[in-house]
Amino acid sequence: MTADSKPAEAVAVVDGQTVDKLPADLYIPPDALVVFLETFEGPLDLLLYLIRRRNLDLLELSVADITDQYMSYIDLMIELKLDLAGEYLVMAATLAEIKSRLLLPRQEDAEEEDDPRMALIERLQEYERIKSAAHQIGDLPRMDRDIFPLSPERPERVREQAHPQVDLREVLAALVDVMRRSEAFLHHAVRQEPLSVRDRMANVLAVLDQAKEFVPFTELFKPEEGRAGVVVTFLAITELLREGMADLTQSEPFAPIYLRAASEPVST
Amino acid sequence: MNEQLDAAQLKRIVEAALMAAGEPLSVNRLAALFRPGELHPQEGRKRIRDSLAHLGEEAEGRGYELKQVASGYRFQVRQALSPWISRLWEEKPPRYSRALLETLALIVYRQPVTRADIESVRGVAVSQNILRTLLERGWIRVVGQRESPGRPNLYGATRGFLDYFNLQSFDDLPPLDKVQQKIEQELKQLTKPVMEAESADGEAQPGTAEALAEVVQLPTTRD
Amino acid sequence: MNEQLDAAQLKRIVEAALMAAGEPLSVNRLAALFRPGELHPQEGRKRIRDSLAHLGEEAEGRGYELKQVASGYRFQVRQALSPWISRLWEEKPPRYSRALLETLALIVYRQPVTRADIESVRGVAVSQNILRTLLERGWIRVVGQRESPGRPNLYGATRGFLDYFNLQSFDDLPPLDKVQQKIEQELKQLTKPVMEAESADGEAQPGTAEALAEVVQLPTTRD
Repeated sequence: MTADSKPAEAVAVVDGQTVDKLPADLYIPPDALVVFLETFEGPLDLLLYLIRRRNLDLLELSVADITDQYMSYIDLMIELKLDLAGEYLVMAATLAEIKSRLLLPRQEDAEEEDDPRMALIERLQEYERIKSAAHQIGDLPRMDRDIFPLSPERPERVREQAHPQVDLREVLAALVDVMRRSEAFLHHAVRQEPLSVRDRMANVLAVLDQAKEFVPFTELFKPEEGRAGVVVTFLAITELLREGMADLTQSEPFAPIYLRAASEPVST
Repeated sequence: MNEQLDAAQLKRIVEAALMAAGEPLSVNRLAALFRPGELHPQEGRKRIRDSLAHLGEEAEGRGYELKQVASGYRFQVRQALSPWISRLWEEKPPRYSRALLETLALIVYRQPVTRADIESVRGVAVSQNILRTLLERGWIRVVGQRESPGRPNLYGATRGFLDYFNLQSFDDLPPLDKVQQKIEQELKQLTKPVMEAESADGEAQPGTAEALAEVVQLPTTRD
Repeated sequence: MNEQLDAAQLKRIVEAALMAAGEPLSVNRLAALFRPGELHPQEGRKRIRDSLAHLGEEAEGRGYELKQVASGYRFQVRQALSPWISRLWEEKPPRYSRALLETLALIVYRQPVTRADIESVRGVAVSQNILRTLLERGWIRVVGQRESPGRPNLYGATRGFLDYFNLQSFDDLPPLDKVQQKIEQELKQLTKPVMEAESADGEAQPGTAEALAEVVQLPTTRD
């Protein structure tokens, strides 16, 4: 926009129509012009505006014309001391470069060469797509403006601690593990023979008497006897303890447990 | 502009306003939503009251009700539904310990068993807490006493257990020999990782559970 | 414990939950409100879907509707009533700048994208503020890093975005090509009056200023 008073100079012929676009801007109060220029979202936006304003097809972009107009807007922005972002100047340089390349005499073998405008046109197209998509998104019905969710009064909350959820597979996995730990299960899982707690009490007592000192609790069990054997031994031990025929010691929680025969058997 | 709203539209707007407001609305506040052309200034209040009466009736038998409180009318979710609604904000329930699951498994597969039975298999004491939790959950019950010194309680699993795990009867439990087979297979290959995992945390291992599920066809409990 | 809920009660609970939740609820989330004894784990989902269908039908002609959005179902005021409902609040809904909407559009239509991608399409720097706002609103999120120098964050749009804009999936967004046609038509119409005014005469006159104001507004109006 080379300044005032030269409206005739900028007359353009667009699609056979004579259009004089310069004066309009010139008669805008400077404040409005600042607002106007500030609404551009960058050089592509400005460029798109310049092209669209002339109702031109992007593909028929006349770089020479548009470059001139673009530069005049840049001048205007500088004049109005607008915060001119570097991107605008980069675009100016790009335009100037394309323009100069188009002005260079074409070499014959360069006919297949890419149109220097293409990269710019592609960028403009993509930007235009996104710009219009932004419009569309802005127009979508949205919460707070068009969509209001219901919010009736909620009932008073019932404090109820939920029960943990358990999957049957977890139970089975637990079973697998506990059975594995109880070695008895592995070797002779099903063979059962009658075992008497009384008999076992006698056996255990015999072991303790023979040892005459503390015997580790675990040594009293014979895994090869199977689960039932373990149970019977355990019952026998508890019975011996209950009847005061054996003593049990453990130095601290989780420490090994030891047994020995009671020093003074309590008479019944 | 001068066309008065018909009763249906008026009721819809009153309903929507009460539902969306998030606070009670007085008849005056409701009336202020309309432009003079839409609702007659004098009759308008009466018409709004009529709408409110209708809305109150229509809410019968629904999940919410229309309630009049000091500052106006509001819709509220029925208090009777609170047990379910509260679950929307319930924290994730804790997980059961490994010890509890093992105890449960032993009771289910070896019922009836005493506490001592469980302890002898697990090799460690069973805390009273675990038994209490299982009893409270309704998964186990005392089915009798063993005729042995101390007459210890015998525990068995309940119908509640079957219901929870979506089983018809205890026969629907995967047979133990299949579980056992699987254990032995696994032992050959998996002992190490499992042992490591066990020491890492006491939680049920999904790995084992999934491996098991491949062999044993299970009814799905929860999705 | 073993009694399944009847259809009426189930529907009431689903209705109440949707109303009270304050956010869309998925069928899974609804199903989680029930204990196994109340709702059959397998059939339950189907029954919940049936309830939802009923509730949707029953809302016909009422002030609200049942809407399915990306993360589930929600009740919302019928859009046709929003002119009245928005009068409940003095505050105007937030407006979003063009820069924000363009950035959002790029992320939505071209996801996943880096900040540099956005900048190269828009031709200007993207302020950190815009990205922060979008992240805080829960409309976008970091979906990964691009394997290029600096490993920049890749952004994508969220379910929250879809929910907020009343969409079920990204397929419901207006297709980009159509969008382009529409905007071209719009631009033609918008630019015409300016051209006419311009060519009519070169004198200072309010007509031109107004016509231009239209153009000036073009970028900002669609909040």
